[in-house]
Amino acid sequence: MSKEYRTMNNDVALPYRWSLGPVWTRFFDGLKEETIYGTKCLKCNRVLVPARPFCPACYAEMEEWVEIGGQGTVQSWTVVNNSYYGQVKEPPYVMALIRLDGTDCALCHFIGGIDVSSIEKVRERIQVGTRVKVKWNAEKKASIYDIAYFEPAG
Amino acid sequence: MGRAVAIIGTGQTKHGNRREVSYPELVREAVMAAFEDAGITPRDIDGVVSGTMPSMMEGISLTHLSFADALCQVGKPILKVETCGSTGQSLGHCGYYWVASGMADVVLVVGHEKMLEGDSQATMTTVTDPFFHKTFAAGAPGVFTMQAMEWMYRFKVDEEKARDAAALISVSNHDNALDNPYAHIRMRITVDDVKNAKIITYPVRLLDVCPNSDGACAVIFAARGKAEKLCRKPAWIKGLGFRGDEFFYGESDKSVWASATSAAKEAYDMAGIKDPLTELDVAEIYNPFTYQEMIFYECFGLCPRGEAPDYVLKGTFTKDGVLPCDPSGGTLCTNPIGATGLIRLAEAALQVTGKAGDRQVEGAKLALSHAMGGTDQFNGVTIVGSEL
Amino acid sequence: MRRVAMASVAQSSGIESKDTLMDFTFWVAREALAKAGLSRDELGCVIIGSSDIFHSGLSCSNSYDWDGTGAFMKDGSRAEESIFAFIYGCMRIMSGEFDTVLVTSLVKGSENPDNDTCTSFFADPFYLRPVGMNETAAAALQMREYMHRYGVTEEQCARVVVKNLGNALFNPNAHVRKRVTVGDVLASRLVSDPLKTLECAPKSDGVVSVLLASEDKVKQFTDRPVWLKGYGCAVDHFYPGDRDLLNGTLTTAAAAAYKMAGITDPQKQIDLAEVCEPYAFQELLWCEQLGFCGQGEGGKLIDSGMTAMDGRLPVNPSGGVLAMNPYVSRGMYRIVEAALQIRGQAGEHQVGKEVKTALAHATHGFAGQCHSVVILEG
Amino acid sequence: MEKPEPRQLKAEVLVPYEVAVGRTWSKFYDALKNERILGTKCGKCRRVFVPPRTFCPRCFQEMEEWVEVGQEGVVETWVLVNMPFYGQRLEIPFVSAEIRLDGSDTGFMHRIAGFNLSDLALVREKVKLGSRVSAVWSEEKEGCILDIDHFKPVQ
Repeated sequence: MSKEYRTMNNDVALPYRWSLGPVWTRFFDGLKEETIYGTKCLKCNRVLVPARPFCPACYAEMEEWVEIGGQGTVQSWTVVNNSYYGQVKEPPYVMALIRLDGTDCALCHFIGGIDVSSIEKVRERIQVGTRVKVKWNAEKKASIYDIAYFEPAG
Repeated sequence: MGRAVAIIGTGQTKHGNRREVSYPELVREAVMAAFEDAGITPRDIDGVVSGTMPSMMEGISLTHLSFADALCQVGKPILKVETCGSTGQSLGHCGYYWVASGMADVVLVVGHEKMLEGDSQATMTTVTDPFFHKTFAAGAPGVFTMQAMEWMYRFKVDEEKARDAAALISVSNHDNALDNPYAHIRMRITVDDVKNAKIITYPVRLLDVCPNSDGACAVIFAARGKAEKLCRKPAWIKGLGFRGDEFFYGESDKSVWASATSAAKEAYDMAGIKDPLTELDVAEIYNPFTYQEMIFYECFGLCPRGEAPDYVLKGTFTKDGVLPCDPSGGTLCTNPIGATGLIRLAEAALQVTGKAGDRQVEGAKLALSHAMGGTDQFNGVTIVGSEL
Repeated sequence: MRRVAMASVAQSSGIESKDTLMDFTFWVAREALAKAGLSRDELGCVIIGSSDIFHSGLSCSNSYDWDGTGAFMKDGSRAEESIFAFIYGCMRIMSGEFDTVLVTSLVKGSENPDNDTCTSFFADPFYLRPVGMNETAAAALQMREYMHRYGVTEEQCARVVVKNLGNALFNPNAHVRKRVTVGDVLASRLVSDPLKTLECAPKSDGVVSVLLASEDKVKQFTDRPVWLKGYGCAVDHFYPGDRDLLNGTLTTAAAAAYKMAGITDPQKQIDLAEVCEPYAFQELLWCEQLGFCGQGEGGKLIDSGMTAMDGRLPVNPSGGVLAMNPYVSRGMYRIVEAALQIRGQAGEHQVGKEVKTALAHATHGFAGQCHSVVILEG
Repeated sequence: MEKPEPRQLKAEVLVPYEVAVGRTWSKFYDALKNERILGTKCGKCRRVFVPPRTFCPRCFQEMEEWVEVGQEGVVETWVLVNMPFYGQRLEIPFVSAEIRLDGSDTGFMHRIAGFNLSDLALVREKVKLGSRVSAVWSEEKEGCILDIDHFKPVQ
């Protein structure tokens, strides 16, 4: 035990099967084919990515599918440098909000293909407004990780 | 006393295995149905109460955050309320108090669960404490069985008679579910089917126990003044009550079950009900388990202690009996647990407004709805009526 | 609408407790009743503010929390966040069905995994969770946009830490009590650039209880009631990428609370605020959205000294969430601290000016997805 | 484009907690190591609680009086668990029971064992409501609930 007073471990572990539903199933199938799909709301005309079953603003079904190119602009970014239990990746790594061309929202993903050993080195390559492009994973599993990361486009 | 409050619309999903839709889509299905039923738009809502049984069931925490879009209530307050299996009733209670307080005129209340995404019995064990009880946790059927054994022993209920009555309860609930298009389990069964079904936790058999379901339910509450304007036939909230026993199962007497008895009494007192068996027209009792339904009859004053099996065998609680119980097929045939207690309330509201379709009890004016939660710890009751 | 008053309050320290969560809860709930001289038997009902499994390891935690909060055989319920619980308690009084409600919110951060682990479970399992979204990462993305769009500097954000931890030196319940300089903050370890360690709230224990009473009843318990005057809450879109992170729903929540309280000029009519700032820069951003300064002027606000303990509108004289962060109950701590200031009972961190109207704020979710605002008056 | 069959994503979630045992339950566990079962007594309602509690939930006051209770008791209710689920701590089949130990006023949850639990007829013969059982101690004790290995029927 790590504490100076008496404690007990209480590990909670459970298995899950989360339903993707038709829209997200198709979105992830698209990633497998190196295509990023968004959906367009016919009411407010916004294109959202990842694809959505319904428009979060208009509450209407989003039935029009749009193929999104793999390029976009960094809206915000952070170098994650702390560790926590269950973390998805060994720090340091870069997370970013990326506004893909032709969409009206930001996609959250990693930025890679750059030297992340120091914050200064990251700042040299990544800023708000930096153009980035998608880097696909060679091995694909129809998951968000089919996109390995985004990298500077220039 | 606060303002009078009514239910002006309800919506349910088709319950069952809904693996073809994502959790937010499931929630949206119920909410859309409720808006349609009430004839209002999402903009008319002042606030939302939302809840599941536990987050562990689906592995997503604070679901009011991830469902803000599915509820179509961005920019509004969304309160997350939960009390285990009784969540559905607790959600309704919060909706009632919110409107009665005068802080909101129209409140959307939503209960939801996608039980088939997780492991329900393993989830139930995370309700128990890690110090003493978790080691011996027996899942929900185990808890219900222990209570039934204690009840039979205490009131010297003949085991065979209780078995026959429990089987009859199962058959009549399954029959009723055939009339309910939203129900999960829809099949005709016989008393022999129940008595010969696989033993789960002795003496409880498979057909004595509810299924695991995916499903959601939405109920819209409105204040007097607004309710009559928005809805031709509102279901008025007449009484409500909620009680909880101690956390440790062994500290209270589950065969007489003070929390169930007092919760009903609180609701009866508020509604001015003195003889529930004759005054109530229909009851939607939370019945995940046949034997337990009989304990509820006794706690709710529908028959004397220890005599529920006799009343059941005389047909008191069947659809054409003195007090039809669970004309929807009840929890026994449909159990998306965070929604289940709210489905009971929605079904009661449908009954007193004459909107229950094939499961309608003719002329129902006053209905009881109920839910139970925890390791037999909590009970919540809401009574609705067709008259203010 | 019946009026609701806070009749008594009790709070635990934020420091790690060796008690079980059940016992830890009992001491505080009992203290709140004792201060009002009310026995549990006479109590109307109980509302619990506690998290489900991800902040306690217990599902349906109202089961375990029931005894310690004094709820045995009482009517009651549980909300998943402390201001939800507080306002639900108020509703029960306003409805006329109850005259007294004991609201208790509880959490033992010391028993839980990292805050980032817990908050990552807010994320959907398909998209945000796999890319590492949690409250800290969301806040870092938000801070970058804040600095970029409005030119707010890292030094200005650091000054929030200096102010709040400075205030916490006078709050015996605070978890983090140390004097720091802007230099210390900027030099502290990078957590998630641009956020530094000292700019991120700790993980604290904390149980807090409030006895609410109707207008008729409250006189029996105290001659210094604190009244609920306003309430507002608003939830934003779920995906951070769908939102303008600098233009969230706090404005909506505040507008609702101000309308209910009859406040038209918050800068003049609010004497003091307890704001939930788990990340230092958020105090500045929230102050803008609460109307304490113009949009993008949060940096200037901290520089002006207006929000200091001796300023015109003190913000977080208790030290705020940066000094003590019991995740689930932190919102009700803001309410209790604001109430103590109104009563003049905040002890060493009592502000010099007279406090008649105070604001309490709470937030949770990625980059402030859900905001609650409560206005209190003496 | 044709519509794909909606899929599911499978994953396990593990969340670790480290919870304080507290002084009351520490004392209870320590006593188990010495083959003693302790309870606390409420000064107001006079009920004896096993496991002990720091406070009485009904009277809402601290319980300061410790009492040692008997190692035998009466079965208040029981259940044969033959249903497996993820993360179950005991192997099925097992019998969970509420046992009212002599000198206490609450049901104490533990298991009844010591005979062939796969034989339902035998279980029904050995375990009855109102029958007496006694504690069987584990040889190795760690200060936990399984220091009492199980309760066995008293002949």
